[in-house]
Amino acid sequence: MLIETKGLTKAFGGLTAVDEVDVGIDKGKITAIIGPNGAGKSTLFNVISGFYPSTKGTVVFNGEDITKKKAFNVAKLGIARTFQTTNLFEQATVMDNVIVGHRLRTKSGVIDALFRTPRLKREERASREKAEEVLSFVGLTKEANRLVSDISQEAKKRAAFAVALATDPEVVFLDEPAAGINPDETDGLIALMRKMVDNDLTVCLIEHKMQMIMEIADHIVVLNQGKKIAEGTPEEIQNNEIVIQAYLGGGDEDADAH
Amino acid sequence: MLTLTDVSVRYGFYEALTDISMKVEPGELVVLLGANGAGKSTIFRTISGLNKPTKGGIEWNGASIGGMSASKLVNAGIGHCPEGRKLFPEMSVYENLKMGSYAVRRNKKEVADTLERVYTLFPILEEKMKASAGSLSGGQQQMLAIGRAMMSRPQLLLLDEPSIGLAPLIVKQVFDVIHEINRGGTTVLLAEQNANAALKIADRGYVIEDGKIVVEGGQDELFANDEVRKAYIGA
Amino acid sequence: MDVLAQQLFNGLTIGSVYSLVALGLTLVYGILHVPNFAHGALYMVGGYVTLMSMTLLGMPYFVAMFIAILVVGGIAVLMERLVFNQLRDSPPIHDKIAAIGLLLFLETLIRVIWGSDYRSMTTPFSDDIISFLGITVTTQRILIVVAAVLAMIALQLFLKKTMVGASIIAMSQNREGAFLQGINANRVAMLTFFISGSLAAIAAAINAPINLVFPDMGHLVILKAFVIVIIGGMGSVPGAIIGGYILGFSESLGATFISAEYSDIIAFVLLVIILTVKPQGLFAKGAH
Amino acid sequence: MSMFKRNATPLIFLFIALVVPFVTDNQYYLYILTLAFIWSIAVYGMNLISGYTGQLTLAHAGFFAIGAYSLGLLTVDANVPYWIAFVVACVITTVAGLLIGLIALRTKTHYFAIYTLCVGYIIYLIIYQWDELTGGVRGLIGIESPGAIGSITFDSAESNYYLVLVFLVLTIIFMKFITESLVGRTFMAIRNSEELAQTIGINTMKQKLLSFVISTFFAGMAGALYASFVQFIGPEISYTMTMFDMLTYLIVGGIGTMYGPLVGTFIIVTLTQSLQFMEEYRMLIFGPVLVLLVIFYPRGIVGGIQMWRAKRQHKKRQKITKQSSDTSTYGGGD
Amino acid sequence: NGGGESDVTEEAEGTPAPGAPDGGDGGEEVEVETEVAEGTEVVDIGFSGPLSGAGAYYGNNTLNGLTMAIDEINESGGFEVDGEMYSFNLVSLDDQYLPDETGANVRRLVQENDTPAIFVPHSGGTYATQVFNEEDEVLLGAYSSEPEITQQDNDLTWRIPPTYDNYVEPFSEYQMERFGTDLAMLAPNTEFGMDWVEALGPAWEEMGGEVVHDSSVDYEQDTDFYTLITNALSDDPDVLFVGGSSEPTAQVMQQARELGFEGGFLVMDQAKLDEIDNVLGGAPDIIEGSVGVAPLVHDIHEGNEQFVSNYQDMHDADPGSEAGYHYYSVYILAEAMQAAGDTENAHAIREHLDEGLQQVDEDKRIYDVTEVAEDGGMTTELRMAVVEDGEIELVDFDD
Ligand SMILES: Nc1ncnc2c1ncn2[C@@H]1O[C@H](COP(=O)(O)OP(=O)(O)OP(=O)(O)O)[C@@H](O)[C@H]1O
Ligand SMILES: Nc1ncnc2c1ncn2[C@@H]1O[C@H](COP(=O)(O)OP(=O)(O)OP(=O)(O)O)[C@@H](O)[C@H]1O
Ligand SMILES: [Mg+2]
Ligand SMILES: [Mg+2]
Repeated sequence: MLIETKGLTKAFGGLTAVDEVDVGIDKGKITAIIGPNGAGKSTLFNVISGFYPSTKGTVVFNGEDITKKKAFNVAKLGIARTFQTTNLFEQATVMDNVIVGHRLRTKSGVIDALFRTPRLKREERASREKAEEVLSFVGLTKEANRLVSDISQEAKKRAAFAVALATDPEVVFLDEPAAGINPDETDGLIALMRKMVDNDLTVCLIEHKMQMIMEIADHIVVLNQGKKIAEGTPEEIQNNEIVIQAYLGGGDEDADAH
Repeated sequence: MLTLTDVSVRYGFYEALTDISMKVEPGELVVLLGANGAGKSTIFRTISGLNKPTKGGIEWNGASIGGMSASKLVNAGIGHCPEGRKLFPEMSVYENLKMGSYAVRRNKKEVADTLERVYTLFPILEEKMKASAGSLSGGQQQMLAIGRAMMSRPQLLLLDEPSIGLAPLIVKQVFDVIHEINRGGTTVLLAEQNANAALKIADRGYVIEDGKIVVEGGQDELFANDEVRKAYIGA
Repeated sequence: MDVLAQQLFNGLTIGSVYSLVALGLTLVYGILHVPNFAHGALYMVGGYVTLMSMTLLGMPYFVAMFIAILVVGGIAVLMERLVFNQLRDSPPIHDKIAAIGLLLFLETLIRVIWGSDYRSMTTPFSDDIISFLGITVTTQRILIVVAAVLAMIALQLFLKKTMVGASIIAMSQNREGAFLQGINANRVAMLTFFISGSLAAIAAAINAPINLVFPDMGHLVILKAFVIVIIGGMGSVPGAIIGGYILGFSESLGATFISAEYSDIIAFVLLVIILTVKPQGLFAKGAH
Repeated sequence: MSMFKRNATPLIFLFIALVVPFVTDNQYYLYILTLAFIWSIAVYGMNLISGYTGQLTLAHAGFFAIGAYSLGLLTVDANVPYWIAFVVACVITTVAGLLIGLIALRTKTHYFAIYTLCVGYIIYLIIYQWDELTGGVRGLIGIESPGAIGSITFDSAESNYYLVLVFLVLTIIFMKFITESLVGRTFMAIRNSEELAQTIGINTMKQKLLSFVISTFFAGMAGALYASFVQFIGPEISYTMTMFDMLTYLIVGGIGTMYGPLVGTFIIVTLTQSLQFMEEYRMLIFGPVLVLLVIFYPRGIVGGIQMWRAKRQHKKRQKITKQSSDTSTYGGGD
Repeated sequence: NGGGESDVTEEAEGTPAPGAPDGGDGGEEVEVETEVAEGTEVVDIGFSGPLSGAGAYYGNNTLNGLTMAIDEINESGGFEVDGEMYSFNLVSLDDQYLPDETGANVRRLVQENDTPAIFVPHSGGTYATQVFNEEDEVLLGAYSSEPEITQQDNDLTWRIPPTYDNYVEPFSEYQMERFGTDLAMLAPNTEFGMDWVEALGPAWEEMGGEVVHDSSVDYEQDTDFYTLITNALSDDPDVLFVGGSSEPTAQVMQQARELGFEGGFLVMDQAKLDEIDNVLGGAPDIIEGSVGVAPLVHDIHEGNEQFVSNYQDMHDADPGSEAGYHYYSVYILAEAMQAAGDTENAHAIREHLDEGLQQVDEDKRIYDVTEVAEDGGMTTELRMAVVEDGEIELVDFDD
């Protein structure tokens, strides 16, 4: 088990957004977290990735307790994430966005910059190569030199993936990667996520697009009102009465149009 | 009721819309389909006055409104639930809804009724009445945005991807409500990625590609159109 | 003389002035999202317009104050139209710079017109002295406290009870979102600036008689108003009021019990301490 | 070769700067130029933290003063040899920068701006009020000019000019190397979005602190040079107005650009001198100019030139592509 | 090539003088305020002071004194040195009170106008100029009561005003006798104020008095003085030491009375009792029992009668001491040049200042200056003003 939370709890004032949640994320698998709006999915991500301090409980990554670690340290350990609303350096080019994504794997400091040490040159080259690699991985090579503010919604999602991948993570957390993406391009994203897993990455995502989840998830965790109400394979979840009632809603095709 | 004639819009050098002509008749529910970046939101923003057309004319109830300010258009009966929600993050849910009724604030009775309706539709909003909008979850915020747009009781309601980020159960509910609002006499213009669900309740639709209208027709025609099926509904 | 009681009253007086200035600043911050460095210049212009209306036009004190409210409010509106509105979409540093440019301009303008010398303002209330409970006050000082409190109550009612007030707040949080509710952004922005300017004018007009009118009169006041606005949470109206009085009292008591030399430092040290403990300010809204 | 080509314009200006003392013996010109160079070193410091890292600091007049006073006190009161005092002055400023930065950088955006404004004001008040140490409002007199390095002495205007020029060039090279390296990218990532920078594993606090401390180092160094150049310092160098002046230099030249600090300082300082006859009226013009500049040239003169160049190139490229597409239409026409 | 190589003087061709007479270097204009006399050689006199910003009021007052004297001299046909007629041309530059700006200005005046003498009316600028004025051979007319200025071993410094310490004793003596021995000091937090406190405190205690309160006030910036006055009065003083610019000083005095102070005011020399009285609109109760320097307009004698009335006519205001001293020093300078037989050599002029002083016509002797001492400081005989029964009266120190 790559990541494991035990009794993880996050309260905002009186509201317990995440309530004693135990989840496990398997290495090399795609884990999906689903649940009604306000179930606490994004909050769970925020706590695991160190953006919010947890109220209670622990997060263990690769056997190490990372509960108290700050966001940047969590990233260094190999946990990357994207946000529910895309978050990129809008006024920079895609390339620059991605290059700096690799910064945490480099060590050059001011001294290196001043003396233009071999290390700096090596690392600058490595960052650029890494950027080119992940951009081609997500299929954005053509857009590399455009400003982020100029590219399409879907390209931005890919760029966000690329930035996350440039950090050389072991696991990526994706918060609603397909929101606002049309069916055609959703397929592209699915393929991309598969490709990530094929490249030894572990993926954990939140999504409301059921068709997509059922297609790619190896394991699904269902949250409701902060609590884990079910987990299992897509088939198990699809047929779980509690989940249907709380979330899926009678299997009506409208709800799950694609 | 709403007519766009040869409307073009540019962002700097980039032309996002080219010669768009479309029509929405009273009481209709018209859906806009199109890939990401096709220009759907830009159409909405132009109708509601957030963007100015660089060319062409927009007519609303017989009067020309191209280039009119957004605040005036709300008073003229156009409500817009925008992409990106654009809530007031530090105001409470209730205050957000109340701001939604800014244009019709004098009509206290009607405001209270509409508020009641929004609460029935999204009970979570009533529950979270006092919470700040910024603290809501993504989906809850989307519900608030829809609710706020309803508050001005517009004649024409522009809904830009209202189902984004909503749980399947709620998506179904939202489409039901849109349908119902429409049957209640409100004209609706709807942009959706969830083309299947949208088309089901629509009277007519337009398909946009690269800022141009490429297909238009009634519900049946669009359902029957192979291209449309393939691109937006899934084979 | 009861020193403690006297100092408490002194703190109340000065705190009232601080609060009024800070209020204008915090309101504009709401719309602009920028510290308006030119606000101190508005305060200064308010003092001059009041004084000049009295001496050159022979207006009675309150009429002069009213003229100052209109003039300074008008200047503030012009600032919004000609400068800040144009800078809406530029990076946040730029409107600060523009504000500094406006500050330099207004201050120099006043110097060129009326010179750099100190001027004193006499009002019908300047000389009446009232003593009670071991403290001494003048009618003017009572006027300061009363006028400030009235202005604050009026403002608070306006913001809380009218939709216009709410629309100011809405504008500050999401401009486009506000347009889409039918809020006329230009009108709201202008109104906000007008109110902010008027508050500065009132503050100057009531305080000048116990002080003086001169081109630099806004410098220290505005710096302290910034401190208050930060302590109280930027954009927060109650925060500005409470912060103003906190500062007023800390200064009068600090000068008495700690050190007179460093009494002007108190404001800044207070700020440093508070932000060191709470980087978001005392009354910060919960982050999301 | 390519390095020369890329930096042709700066190198031409450097050459001009080097020959100025040979062309004129007007001490006044040299004095003004030297002052402008000193100020621009301080403004370079500000540019790093405010322009590249996105944290608008308003305390740098204070750090400038700390550098100046440290040098003054060390040479006047403690009789420390000049260059040792110079180094110590830079160190003191940097340490002060570190301590203040540790606290100040916990705040963000406007809070940071105003926090630093207040820190600057506190520094001013301390210098003003602590007269036992600083001479208070009387200031410090009789500060030494830079001590000789080997056989080179610095008591003439020319030698001071060259000394400051050397420091300026070193500063620019330093800034260029920093901003064009991974360190610079890190700073700019923080400027663009602190939250995102954290997500990609950047310790934003540490990096901001680094940028802040470096920037105070340059402010302090400029202050030390100033003290030994003017040989008298008073508390006004730490006053808010000095800060606003520095900010003006930065904005006019172009915030977040490589040569903005130098261009802005040079232009404003010389302009102020040649508009002397206008006295009071200068500010009547400067104020509005500043406003117009931020409205129409938000990235200052240097940014304006860059944009103009980019536009020209864009047009050129468009022309070329248009031509080529024209020919292709003709060629491919059926 | 920059200026600075042409002659110090040149033939004036009439009035007004062209700007920057030898400025062949880009034609920068420098404001010229005075008119030179026809057919005379012109000597450029420099000035660098605050002409914009907060100090502009003060700077312009000093400039007024200079301008008036120069105009008078030039109108009367100039002055004769070594058989040749000369007139003065004033070149004034703004330094906004900033020492580095003063440094720049003085260098500029030396380079472009080759001025033999420069007036700088503030000590920061004076210090910054003392760094190089000997090397550049320019006489520095410093208007600052700071004693250190003449202790720099600078051979070309000429301190114009008296040092403040002359006032301390007679003021203290008078107040201690009239009101009592407890003194509270509310000095301004300026250089001036600090100097006073350092002299007044010890002197007061030496005379057997007690300093019961000592704090400083920012007369320029404080929003309200009540707090500090309340504290000063809580120590029950008989005498209150106050003083900054006249207007805020008047405020402080008024507020002290409001808060129940009944003793006397010892007013620092920066504030003028006549101005204070004006500010208060004639409030004898408030200023009763004050002692301060004799305002020029209350100290009319043969030497300054004409000057005061001319000044009032021209500027619609009473002249202060800064205008009076600057006016006087132009005459001293002209006489010193005559005595030295040289208009260019700053050292020669400096050495003949005392001689020049003695040569000034009776009706131009604004103050009772007895000498220009070895160290370059001028010594002035002083009178003080006291308010008795609501009237400002002059008292000689010896009385
Ligand atoms: N900063 C906050 N302060 C207060 N309450 C918060 C905060 N963030 C989230 N909440 C509340 O916590 C609950 C869980 O929110 P969260 O964003 O985790 O939901 P979610 O599962 O991601 O929902 P969605 O699918 O709609 O995005 C919600 O009720 C929300 O209102
Ligand atoms: N503010 C802007 N500046 C520049 N270009 C813009 C801006 N807003 C949109 N665009 C561009 O205009 C085009 C149309 O965008 P629009 O947002 O209208 O598309 P959309 O159909 O709503 O897409 P989506 O489904 O992703 O919301 C896109 O190419 C987009 O990149
Ligand atoms: Mg979420
Ligand atoms: Mg859209």
